[in-house]
Amino acid sequence: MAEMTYREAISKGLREALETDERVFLMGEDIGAYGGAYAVTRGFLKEFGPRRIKDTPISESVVVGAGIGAAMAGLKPVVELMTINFSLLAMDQIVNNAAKLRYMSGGQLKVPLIIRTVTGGGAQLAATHSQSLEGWYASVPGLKVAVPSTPYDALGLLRAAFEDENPILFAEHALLYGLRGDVPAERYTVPLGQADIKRFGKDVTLVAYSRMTHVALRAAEELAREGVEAEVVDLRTLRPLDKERIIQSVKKTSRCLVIEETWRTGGFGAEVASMIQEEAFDYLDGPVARLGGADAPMPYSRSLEMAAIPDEKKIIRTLKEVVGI
Amino acid sequence: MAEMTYREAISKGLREALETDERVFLMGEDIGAYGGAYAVTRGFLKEFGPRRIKDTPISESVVVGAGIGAAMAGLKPVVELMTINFSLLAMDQIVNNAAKLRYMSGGQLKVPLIIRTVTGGGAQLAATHSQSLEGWYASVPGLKVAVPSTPYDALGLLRAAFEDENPILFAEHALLYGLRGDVPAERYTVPLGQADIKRFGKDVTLVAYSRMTHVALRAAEELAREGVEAEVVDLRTLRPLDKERIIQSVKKTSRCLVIEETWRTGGFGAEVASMIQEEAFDYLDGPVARLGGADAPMPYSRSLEMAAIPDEKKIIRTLKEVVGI
Amino acid sequence: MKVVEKIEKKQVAEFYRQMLLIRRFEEKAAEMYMRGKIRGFLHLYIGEEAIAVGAISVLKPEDYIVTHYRDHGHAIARGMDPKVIMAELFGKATGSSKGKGGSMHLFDASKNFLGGYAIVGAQLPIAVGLALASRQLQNGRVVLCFFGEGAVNEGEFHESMNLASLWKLPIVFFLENNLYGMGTHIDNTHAGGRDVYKAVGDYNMASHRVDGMDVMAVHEATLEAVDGVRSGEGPFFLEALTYRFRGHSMADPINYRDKAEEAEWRRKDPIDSLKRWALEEGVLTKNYVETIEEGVEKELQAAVEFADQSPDPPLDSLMQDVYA
Amino acid sequence: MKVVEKIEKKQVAEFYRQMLLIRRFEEKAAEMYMRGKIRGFLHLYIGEEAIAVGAISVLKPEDYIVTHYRDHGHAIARGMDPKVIMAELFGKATGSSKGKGGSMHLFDASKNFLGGYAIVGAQLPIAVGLALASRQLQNGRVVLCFFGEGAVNEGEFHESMNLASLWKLPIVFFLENNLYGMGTHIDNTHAGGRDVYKAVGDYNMASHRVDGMDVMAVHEATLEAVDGVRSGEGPFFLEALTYRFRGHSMADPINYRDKAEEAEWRRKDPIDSLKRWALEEGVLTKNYVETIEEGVEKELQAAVEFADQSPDPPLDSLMQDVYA
Ligand SMILES: Cc1ncc(C[n+]2csc(CCOP(=O)(O)OP(=O)(O)O)c2C)c(N)n1
Ligand SMILES: Cc1ncc(C[n+]2csc(CCOP(=O)(O)OP(=O)(O)O)c2C)c(N)n1
Ligand SMILES: [Mg+2]
Ligand SMILES: [Mg+2]
Repeated sequence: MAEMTYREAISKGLREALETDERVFLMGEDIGAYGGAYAVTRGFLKEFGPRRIKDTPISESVVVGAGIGAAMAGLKPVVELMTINFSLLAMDQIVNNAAKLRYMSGGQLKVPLIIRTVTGGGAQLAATHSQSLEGWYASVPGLKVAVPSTPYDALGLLRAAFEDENPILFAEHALLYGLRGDVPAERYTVPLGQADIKRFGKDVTLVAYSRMTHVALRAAEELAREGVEAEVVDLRTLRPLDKERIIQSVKKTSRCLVIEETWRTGGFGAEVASMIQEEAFDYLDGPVARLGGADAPMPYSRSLEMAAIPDEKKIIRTLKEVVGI
Repeated sequence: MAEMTYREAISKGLREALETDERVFLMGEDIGAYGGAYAVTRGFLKEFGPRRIKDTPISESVVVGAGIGAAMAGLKPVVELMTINFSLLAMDQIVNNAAKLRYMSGGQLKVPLIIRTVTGGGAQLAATHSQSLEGWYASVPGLKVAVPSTPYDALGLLRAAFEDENPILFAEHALLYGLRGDVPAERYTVPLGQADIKRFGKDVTLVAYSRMTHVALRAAEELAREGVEAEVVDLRTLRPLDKERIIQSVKKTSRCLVIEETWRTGGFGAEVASMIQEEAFDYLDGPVARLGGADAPMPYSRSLEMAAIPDEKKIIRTLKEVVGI
Repeated sequence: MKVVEKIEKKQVAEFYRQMLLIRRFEEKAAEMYMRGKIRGFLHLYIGEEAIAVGAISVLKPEDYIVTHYRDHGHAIARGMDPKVIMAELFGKATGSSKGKGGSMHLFDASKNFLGGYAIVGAQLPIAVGLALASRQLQNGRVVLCFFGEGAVNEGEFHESMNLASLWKLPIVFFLENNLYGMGTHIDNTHAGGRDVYKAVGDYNMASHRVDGMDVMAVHEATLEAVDGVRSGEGPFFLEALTYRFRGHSMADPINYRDKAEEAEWRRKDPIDSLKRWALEEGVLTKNYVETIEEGVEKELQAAVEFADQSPDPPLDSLMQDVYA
Repeated sequence: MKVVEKIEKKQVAEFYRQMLLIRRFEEKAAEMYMRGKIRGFLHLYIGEEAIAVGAISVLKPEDYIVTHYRDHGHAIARGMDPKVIMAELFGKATGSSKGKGGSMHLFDASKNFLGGYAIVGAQLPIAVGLALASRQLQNGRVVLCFFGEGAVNEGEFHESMNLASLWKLPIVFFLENNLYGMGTHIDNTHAGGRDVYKAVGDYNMASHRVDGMDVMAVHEATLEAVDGVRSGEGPFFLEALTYRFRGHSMADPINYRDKAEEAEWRRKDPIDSLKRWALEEGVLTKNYVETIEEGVEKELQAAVEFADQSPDPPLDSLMQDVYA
């Protein structure tokens, strides 16, 4: 068992793959000489050389498309999109090519591509640079979407992504890179499609993912002081979605709040909430509640940004006002 | 009162605006010499000349961006994206510029832009050309999204769009262009944000939009023969969403099925279903059910495509099996 | 007809056979479209056959091809079985994509024919990736990437040219310039004028233009291009001037083109020209030509029958092959 | 320093004042960033001031400007009040965007300064649209659009060049080539080599390169460009060679650049150069220069105080200005 940061866990996963699988290479803006905008690949260029670590022009669409092409030809590319905001410039390649080529070819092709990117707000980067768009990708058949919240999960999911043969959007949260956590010395993976109960409780289920998992956990701690035991379900992957584990929890607690960072309206949390009431309606004491980001572009100002993103207080307030805890 | 097609109603709305407002111009691929991929602007180039009707290169991003710029400078551009599938190539301009410039400028700017586009499947155009992506745009603060189902609504909503000062995605369904319907001779508008009860009933609420409205209506007719009176709520705009009218209906019927054409998982129907159970939980006899497209890329083959898209039979089956009608 | 040294009779016959096969395949497809057997979008390559046939004849089996939605010609020239293509157009289980791809999305992975792409320009980044794989794996494979002049105005064109040239990737970018993108003439879309092939000089990429109605010329030009590309000189840009004799798709009323222009191009019909030349020069005998024509007819007869008699995809295939 | 005919002393003084104001504004901003008063991304323009000042001095009030996220210089050169910019950087209610935009998204609609754009290249299509409006309305307005050499590789660059040239729109595209996009050198991103301005010939667009460290040269080149553009000759592409003295943003450790290269460029400091020249040539007196410097200090003092003392945005402003 070793303690490491979320950043280190991801670096470790990438390094392992580069070392053990010749088909793996990394490609993206400023991942080489600069070391990665979030320093995940710092030192990689020196270590693995320019054949494996490719700095690209600022050309998101061809970079992703080239990743798809290379994946089809038998390689295992890891394309880094500096942030998920910039994925909008590569969206056609992701949605129409990566996700659909297998199906459109009647199963002839495979696209074992990993698209690593950074999601989330909270660093005062304002509206164009603070989005959490992974929910859109999670609605696209053919894609998988991983959203790790801890170093353990990040490494485990990344390993699973390397073993998978499908295109995977791997969304790391900008504010989690410095988070420390235990990671076993022996090799393990976290299967894509397996949610994790990050805290057990019997009174209410909090469903969250990525950074919101930690916010939910902190809210749960506070609730515990009031005698309310919240169960925190960390989705870990949005697609595949681990419906079973979510439903199990809700059947036990009868109450549920779904928390996410993106705009509340039309967020993937709506999918989760809808699914829960469909599958567990008779177990529910009240509606499945949702807490999401404000339905506004992300403001720059600290106080406004904090008002826009779910936090412990808002969770507790929503639980009291809407869920009736 | 005149009868006209959906196509004619939209043409009429565009013509009116071109005739009465010098700020209006149209821009898009093949809207001029070719007459529009769906013939909506046939004859326009001759009638209004190349200053008002602009054929563009196949360059979705700059075309939408230019529309945004022109709108900021005081014009009222109508940009046509041949189909919503190609909007993926202009997504950054739509999501990061059109939607956010007003907010990011602290209210200094306005982007009164209409983006007309064509949505939906059902014409055997296969996976890349059969998507219904309007739900993604409906989750973006700063945008409005109109999805008319009839000639009357199409003209009324288009007029409202011309009067509005915000960026609006106006999504026309490919299979509705030939649909005929009554349109009053006197001028009217359909406000953005007002759902329409297309059929009254007391037993169950069917929420739909665009072409699915008609599918829901046909299902309702069939149910009526079995003595079940379904109410059909046509959303008409996804954003703003007319929560009130939806909730009113559900409170009356206590049962609800939300129908949409896009992939079921993560569709905007999830937002509608979540919202309903949040606002009307105590009125519900059972879960709000959803019927969406198959969670697969759209197949080309007729029989597979029909299997992938909701139809009357599937509505009735879902009502019987899930809603318990 | 360009006089190409060293070309064998067998090759000329094969050019003729392939071009005719494409032409007749598409005429059949159009007929089947009118009869409702084929639906959706159907984009005919008629008039442009010399390009696919001349260019693809140069490739090795391990080389890759990607192209646009107007892809029947490339698929047939690559040796895909007309049967499975026709079955795909019919939406049948026996089609190349089991009925899921349709006309715009033909694939044959066994022949490294990696697809028709229906989003204009979307195959260009894919080509870059395939070539990158070839480079990474040092396997000497070349990528041949077809696209129309309309695609040149997409941002992805620019990004792909730049990256391919920057990394000196083994790609032949093959522009099929038929002057129109749907109903819009190149003069109304391309600021750089009609000599598109010159526009890639700024990417430090070599380029060349060839008569797209002359299969020999296309063959020779592609041969040179592929040789250079394979030997590591970086990408090459080929432009062929051509013309689609039919509308953009079956839905196109073609009211934007000049009849005289159409007639002029029809006079350059690549199949007629080759036949005339081959007979006049005695490269092929009338007899042999007729044998080829009969062979083509038979093959197509069989293809249509196969397609027609094949079963629809089973409904449970709807959810298959979404994931690997 | 380029000898520019007809330039008035007043103009030289104003160049110096503006450049100094930008430089000192950003030094203050960096200081405030270290003290946690400013957060998020802060991209300094230090070293590049001659471009914004020289170019924008040419515009009329009704002309439009758009630029990238490295936008303080352009905003100040356009005459935006340093107070409201600083307040915006502090995220205050009195900021130009009421605290919602931050450093990367400065706007002043009253001055037709239509924004800093934080998505690389995203301002180029916007510039095309503003120019299109000018054309449609026949109001003679010109658009000045700034971007970095990194943006040149985005698809939107290509689409924008093509459309602007095709429609002969009144835009000056102004490339600020500082050799690096974040940590990546132009040699590793641009297949066409370092002479980016030559690459637009293929769009049928006139272009020119100028010394970006020489405000006089930039002024003169822009003057000529704007004149041509305003008279209807279509877009013009200007490239200035320059260098950012600081990192890409405050977070950048700058471990990818050569110290010697940095030192060489620092010797060309545009502000020092202008001052030296103006004093040597007797264009400005030492006294006058000092008065300017004091004025700048005072203005910035006031700006920081204003920003610091301004209130945070009210929480209910979160949901305001989402829609018109
Ligand atoms: C991104 C995108 N935009 C628009 C379309 C619609 N469309 C299909 S083909 C076509 C014209 C393409 O012209 P060109 O590249 O010259 O090829 P050609 O059809 O002439 O072979 C257009 C506009 C599309 N499929 N994809
Ligand atoms: C579409 C997009 N991709 C990546 C980024 C991250 N990014 C911000 S600035 C930058 C470098 C831009 O370089 P250049 O255009 O040369 O401008 P400079 O910063 O040198 O002024 C990058 C990669 C972004 N903001 N937008
Ligand atoms: Mg063409
Ligand atoms: Mg730069």
